[in-house]
Amino acid sequence: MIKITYESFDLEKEFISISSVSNGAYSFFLGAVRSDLSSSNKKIKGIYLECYEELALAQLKKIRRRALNNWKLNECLIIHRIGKLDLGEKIVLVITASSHRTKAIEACEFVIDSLKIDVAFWKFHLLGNDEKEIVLQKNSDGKKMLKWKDIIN
Amino acid sequence: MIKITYESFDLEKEFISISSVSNGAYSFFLGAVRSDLSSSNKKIKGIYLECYEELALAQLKKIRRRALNNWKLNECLIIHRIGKLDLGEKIVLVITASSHRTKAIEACEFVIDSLKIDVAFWKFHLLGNDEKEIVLQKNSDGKKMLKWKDIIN
Amino acid sequence: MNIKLKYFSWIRVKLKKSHDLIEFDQTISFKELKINLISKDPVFQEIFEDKSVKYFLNLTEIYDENQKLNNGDILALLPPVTGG
Amino acid sequence: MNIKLKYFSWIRVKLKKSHDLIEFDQTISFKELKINLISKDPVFQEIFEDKSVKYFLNLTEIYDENQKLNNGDILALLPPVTGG
Repeated sequence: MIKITYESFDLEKEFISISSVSNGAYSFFLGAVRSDLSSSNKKIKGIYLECYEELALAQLKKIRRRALNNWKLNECLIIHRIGKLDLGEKIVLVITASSHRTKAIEACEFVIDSLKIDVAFWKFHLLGNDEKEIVLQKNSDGKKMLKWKDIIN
Repeated sequence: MIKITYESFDLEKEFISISSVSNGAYSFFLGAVRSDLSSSNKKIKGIYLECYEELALAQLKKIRRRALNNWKLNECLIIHRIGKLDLGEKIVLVITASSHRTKAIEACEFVIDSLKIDVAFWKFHLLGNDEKEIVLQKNSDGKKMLKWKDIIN
Repeated sequence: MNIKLKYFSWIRVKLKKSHDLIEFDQTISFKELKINLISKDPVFQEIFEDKSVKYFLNLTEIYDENQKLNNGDILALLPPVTGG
Repeated sequence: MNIKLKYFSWIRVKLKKSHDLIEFDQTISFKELKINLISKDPVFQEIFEDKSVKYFLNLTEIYDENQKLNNGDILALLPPVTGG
């Protein structure tokens, strides 16, 4: 299940939507808007998330399919918010479900790592007074992705 | 926050209880009762979880403290159920909260791995007709199938 | 023929618009499109010189400058992504 | 002096009880306690021979056979854990 949405979501409800007695293990990753400083040392007030929706959906489907196949998952849910978000709000949720924990945990990390460098979302810091700042991609995210090269076909 | 409880729990509520704008990343591990076969190939109907509560609490505190210190987490929540659980029910929840995702994910896996081998909980498969089977720690040899009665309150 | 261009993130901000619909008399290549765009607005020079920008033609990344563009194609200009 | 024994998992099942309160006239070691228990119930022989069983004295694991036990001590006999 993949969703790109302006709305927030409830963790319990999303869990129930994919839960099944075949799953002994669920791994979740939840990203949220962190209170941070802008590059000009201003306190951020929130973020704005831009998205190329058709492409992002296609990219997320591909990542999900890879995770399901490679780790033989029973389920994989990905939700990503777009639009304006306040501090503390949920941005992204990944849930992987498997019989066993190691697979669920590893696959969940793969999904969020892939999403960070391969899916058409862009973050802006909102600084108040209509001021915005583009968030730049972290070098470390690209490097981290290299570790999956040997694991995934 | 550490809880050992007979009651189930709501993921959204537990998340809210530890969420803060300092956290950009939360990693969750959720263990659940999986539909499985007993060692004698019978379908399990549920599980019973026994616990040495005073010891388990002390052990969980130690693991939590280690995770908080080692990965500089902002929070770490551990909930473990005890008593009788049906198929599909939640057994254990670990949530780690950090500024950055790699720390949260790694610490969460550490906590659940430690819990599996170092905390005083014991699982029994419930097979119906008052039949029970002790679940053995993985890799341990020898099967200790036991039929017994007056164990579950 | 028509090509739809889609702009995201800093490219959208720089160009002050999210898309363009451009008409050509005949089929052109991606390379020819680039030259055409730079001639209209020098901001495109900066965009095309940035090696981190990716180009997606109808949702598939393109690498070949000589890629032919067809009527109705959607070409998106994407800075490095920062979601999650 | 009194020692409280706590049994878990298959040990509890085998002994058909979850705990015991045992009185001794004088301080004893863990080793002496073991001998005493085996003399009362041969099931303890099997327990003490199982190298996977752990012993916790007042919530701290003990490894030393010569560990002295004191009045009010709680000694728990724990098979390998299987929570999570």
